[in-house]
Amino acid sequence: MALERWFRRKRPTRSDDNSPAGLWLKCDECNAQIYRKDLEKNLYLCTECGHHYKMPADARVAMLADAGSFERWSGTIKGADPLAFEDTEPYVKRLERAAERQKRPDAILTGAASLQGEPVALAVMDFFFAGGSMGSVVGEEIARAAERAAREGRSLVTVAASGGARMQEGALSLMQMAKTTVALEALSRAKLPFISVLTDPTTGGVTASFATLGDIIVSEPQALICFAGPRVIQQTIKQDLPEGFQRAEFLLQKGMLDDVVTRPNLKARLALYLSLLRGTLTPTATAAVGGEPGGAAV
Amino acid sequence: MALERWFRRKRPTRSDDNSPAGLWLKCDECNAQIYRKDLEKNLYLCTECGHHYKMPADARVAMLADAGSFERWSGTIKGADPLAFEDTEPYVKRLERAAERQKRPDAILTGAASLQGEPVALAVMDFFFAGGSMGSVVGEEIARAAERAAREGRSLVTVAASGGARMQEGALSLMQMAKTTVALEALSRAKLPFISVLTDPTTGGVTASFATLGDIIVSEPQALICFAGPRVIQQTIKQDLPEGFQRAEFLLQKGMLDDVVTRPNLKARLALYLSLLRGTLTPTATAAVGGEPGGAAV
Amino acid sequence: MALPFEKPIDDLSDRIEDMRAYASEQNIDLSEEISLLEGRLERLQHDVFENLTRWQRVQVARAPGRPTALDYIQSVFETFTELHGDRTLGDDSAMVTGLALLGGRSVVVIGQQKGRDTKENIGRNFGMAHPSGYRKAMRMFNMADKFGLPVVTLIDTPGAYPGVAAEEQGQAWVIAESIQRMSQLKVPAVAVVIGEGGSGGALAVGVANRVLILENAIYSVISPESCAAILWRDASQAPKAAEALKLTAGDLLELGVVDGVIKEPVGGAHRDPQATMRCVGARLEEELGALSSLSETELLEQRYARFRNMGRLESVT
Amino acid sequence: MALPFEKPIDDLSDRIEDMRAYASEQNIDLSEEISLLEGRLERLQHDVFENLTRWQRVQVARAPGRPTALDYIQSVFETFTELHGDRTLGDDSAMVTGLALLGGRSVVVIGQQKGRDTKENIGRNFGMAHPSGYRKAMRMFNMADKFGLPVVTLIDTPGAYPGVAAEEQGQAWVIAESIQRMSQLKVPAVAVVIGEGGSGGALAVGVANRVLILENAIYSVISPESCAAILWRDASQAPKAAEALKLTAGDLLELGVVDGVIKEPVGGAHRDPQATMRCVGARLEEELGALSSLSETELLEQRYARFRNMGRLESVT
Ligand SMILES: [Zn+2]
Ligand SMILES: [Zn+2]
Repeated sequence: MALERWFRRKRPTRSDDNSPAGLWLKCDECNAQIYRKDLEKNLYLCTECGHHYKMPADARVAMLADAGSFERWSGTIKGADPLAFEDTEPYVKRLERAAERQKRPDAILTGAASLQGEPVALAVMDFFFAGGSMGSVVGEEIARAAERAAREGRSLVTVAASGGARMQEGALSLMQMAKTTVALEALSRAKLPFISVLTDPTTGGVTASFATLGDIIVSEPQALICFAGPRVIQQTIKQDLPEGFQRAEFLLQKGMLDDVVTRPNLKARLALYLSLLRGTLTPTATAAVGGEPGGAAV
Repeated sequence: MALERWFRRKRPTRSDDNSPAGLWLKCDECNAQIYRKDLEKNLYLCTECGHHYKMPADARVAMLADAGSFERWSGTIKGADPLAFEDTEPYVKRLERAAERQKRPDAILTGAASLQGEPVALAVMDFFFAGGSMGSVVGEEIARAAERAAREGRSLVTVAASGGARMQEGALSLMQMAKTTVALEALSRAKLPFISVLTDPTTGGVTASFATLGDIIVSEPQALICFAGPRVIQQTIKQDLPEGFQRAEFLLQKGMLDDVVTRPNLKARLALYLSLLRGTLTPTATAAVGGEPGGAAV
Repeated sequence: MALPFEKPIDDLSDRIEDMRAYASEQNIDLSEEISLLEGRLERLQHDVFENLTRWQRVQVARAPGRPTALDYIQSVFETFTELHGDRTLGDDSAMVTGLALLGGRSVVVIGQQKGRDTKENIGRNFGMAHPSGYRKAMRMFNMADKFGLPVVTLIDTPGAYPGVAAEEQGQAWVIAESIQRMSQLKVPAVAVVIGEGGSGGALAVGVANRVLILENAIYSVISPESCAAILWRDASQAPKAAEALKLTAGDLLELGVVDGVIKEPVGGAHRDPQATMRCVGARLEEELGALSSLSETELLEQRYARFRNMGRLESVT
Repeated sequence: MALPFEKPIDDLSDRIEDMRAYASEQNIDLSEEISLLEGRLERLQHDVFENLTRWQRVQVARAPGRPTALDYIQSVFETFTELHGDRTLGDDSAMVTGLALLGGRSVVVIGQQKGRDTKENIGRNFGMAHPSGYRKAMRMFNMADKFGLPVVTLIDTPGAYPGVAAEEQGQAWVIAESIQRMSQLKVPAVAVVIGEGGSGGALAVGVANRVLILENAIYSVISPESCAAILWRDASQAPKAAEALKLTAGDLLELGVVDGVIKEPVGGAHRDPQATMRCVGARLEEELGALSSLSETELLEQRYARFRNMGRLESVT
């Protein structure tokens, strides 16, 4: 689990860094040598096989928000250290270092945007900040985004990427599951859509709270999505796990997702969902229905 | 399927009659010879092994209603023959014969009663009438009972026993599934409990409508409860069915029932449910809770 | 692929084609003869199709090439986007659900999907849904209510699947729940029986404000084959059972089970799917338009009354 | 059965018993000595139990003989009647649900049940619920809302079960749903952490208006063992992790995660289950009494505010 790695790592060196760095990269999936700049230009998809790499939060926002439309909301609050937590290093130190590197106070980036013209609130988790773990700040920013979206008549789109709860905040991090969940109520009452996008990996407390409460839930291909991680389960059952277990395609079959959508198609798909749910879609050819059957996309 | 038997039988003789008849009976379960009068006195339970035999509707009412409290509602309507249905014999003839034998116009007996003091509407199906099949009359009587219960502030207790839909009424019998279901809405709105008792057998359209919509659903031991009958399924899968498949105990494990309750315990159990749901139970020793822990029954 | 009673029609068609070919080949004028035969063909088609027995209609309702739910969805609706899964048990491909536009209006659409060929038929379990399918439909009912979207259901199933897992997962329970949930929709709901309306498995998504049926579709409490097996211990008596069950569009309209019948092109929907689908699309738009003027309460009361009043009774004298 | 740190207490108890026996046997008067030792025992007990380390409290929270949910249900509640099944997936015995009387009031009670011995523990899956358990709890929330019955939940689980079927059936989905459903209850809800409050599996039934915890119970985002395994790659560092996680009743009260701590008898609940259960019963009645004066809206708002405000933040300067 990525969260584990984050904790074990005292001072990340360039090579074991999760974030794309270094000029070249060998694809996990197809072994091709990829030029990192090409990867970045290609929505963090392998240029050879299309494998979906983790996408930085800013790049995600740039991909989803209409050009120039994003207005950041998050960033005015940062984590406290309610437990005075210290393992091999104090929690505050870890937070400081992550904040400096990721240029944000915690593992979340929220803001207002338009998405193919649809007014939305975006809440994008930053996996490269503490493994996308959810503590008080992540929970609060998501709750605020949901509430503000409701006030402003925006739909909510979250993009999850998380190793789970932020254990250095103890039970308070657990409570973020309830906090984010109750905040969604405001949107529901306003009958505003909430679409949840799950990316690799979405685990633990994030999966077991807001991220699976979307009116529509989609995932990127091959994403690991789970409550308990595969290693924990393997330790419990002491058997090999089924092929594809806890991956997006598997969960689609199990009825847990509305669809698996590739990154290049994601924005258009979200726009379609939002406009259909809000009744704002202009039919491309209203007359076609009564006349010649139109070429509907399925 | 009992329904099948009912149709194939032109003129039932004493021996293949579903209803208890004849002086002695050999128990299906334990092979004991039972004196039929003893069976009747014993709530239609085998005097040796307790096997639950089908119970006539009147006996069921006598068992559940407080003495002298039952006031019959059903009996003022009878079946029409909307399809002019005729197989080996016209439907109207079959209805007439069943009505004569069972002393009621169709496979249902409803009325008001008190059940350990709780005001209820009882709707008890009569399996010995056309295999308890549900046509317009059964559907209507159940719908009326539910609506009247709601008006009079009574809880509803149904006792299902049915071979399924009454196919001689075609699609109209299918529609009884919707009719009985929508009528339950009145009770729900009045926040009055609906408790459904499933007995052997409860199948097809009855299982797939009001009978499984109880706030609480209990079954008698070993009752066959299904949508599709075991034979139909066996023909489909061409394999042996699992042990105990579609029996009450099996369905309890599958999460489909609140409990399996033996006939001698049924009335007290229903009274307990009703009084707890309606908040009318007088604590036997309110003080006990704060003082010495009471001997609560589990 | 032709149904047995279509044979004379097909034969006559073939003869006309032959004659045309011959005329062209021999360069002689047979236009009068051809025109006569064409007139006869038209009369024959009308004779056959206006006098179909109930059992023949059952065969038309099940005919290969008859448009399936997804055909309608792709042809009648715009920008359909499928939503998968019931969030509980799985994703049932015999029950296709999603969002779409219909005449410029966002709707929730639910279709029971048979296969268009043998392979798809197996993949779709012949249109027989498992509990997961009904749970998915209920999820869509919730979504429709939440966002105020009308619901269109397309019914085409031999029935809910009779299998071990289906029973273990509470097939009866989930059908009852689906009937209940659909009856409580706060939005307009229109159901169209496009092929086979098989028993509870069809009704589970048929508790609509308006229930329509195609001219050659059927809706029945039991299949003619099963009915015959029970009544005469002989499934081959299905034609007799079909007569007895009164399961055709006309019968159902008379019984009050459906509110309207949508005409099919002469020869049945499978002879001209596009025309059939256009008719259905136009009718759906019309019905949704009419229902859109009703309030939540009116929709609920109308649906309640519609199903509450089903049945035929007599007073005991 | 004694916990390691209980050994000096047990030893001293044994010595007092020995001395009593000896005095009686020899017919000599040792009452002064015995009385001295008894005083020392009392001081020792207080010293040990008032200064338990967090790890020791974890051990008390998990101690054999500590009353389980069903013990409370049988002792504190009257006429409990268990309701089984989730109507979907099964009947999870790690989550016991039903109706009962509490102080003359009908309530819905939901208890996470560990076993009272090894056999029951295995049968109850060590109190680790599957999705079916949470679905059953949600069914009870629906029932509570429909009939206006207050909800009492008794929390005691190492966590939701981490297994293949559980994941396939959407363990995460159902926990999220349960959190959401419980937060929307229109009736008063009180949760008591009676033993282990293990992560999301506990919170799923912990979204109450009042959340109480027993003095020696714990409530944590992760077990000390797992936390240690992650932080120090060494599960035996659990005591250190327990310290760091601040998972005791006192810690949680300070963090605002719980609203109140219910005292246990000296030596812990397992030393005097009856007294413990009486305290819990009295407290539950008191809390439900207080909540009964709130309106639906007030209950919803209060619960919303309670969880919405969880967390510690600082402003970015
Ligand atoms: Zn690659
Ligand atoms: Zn016997």
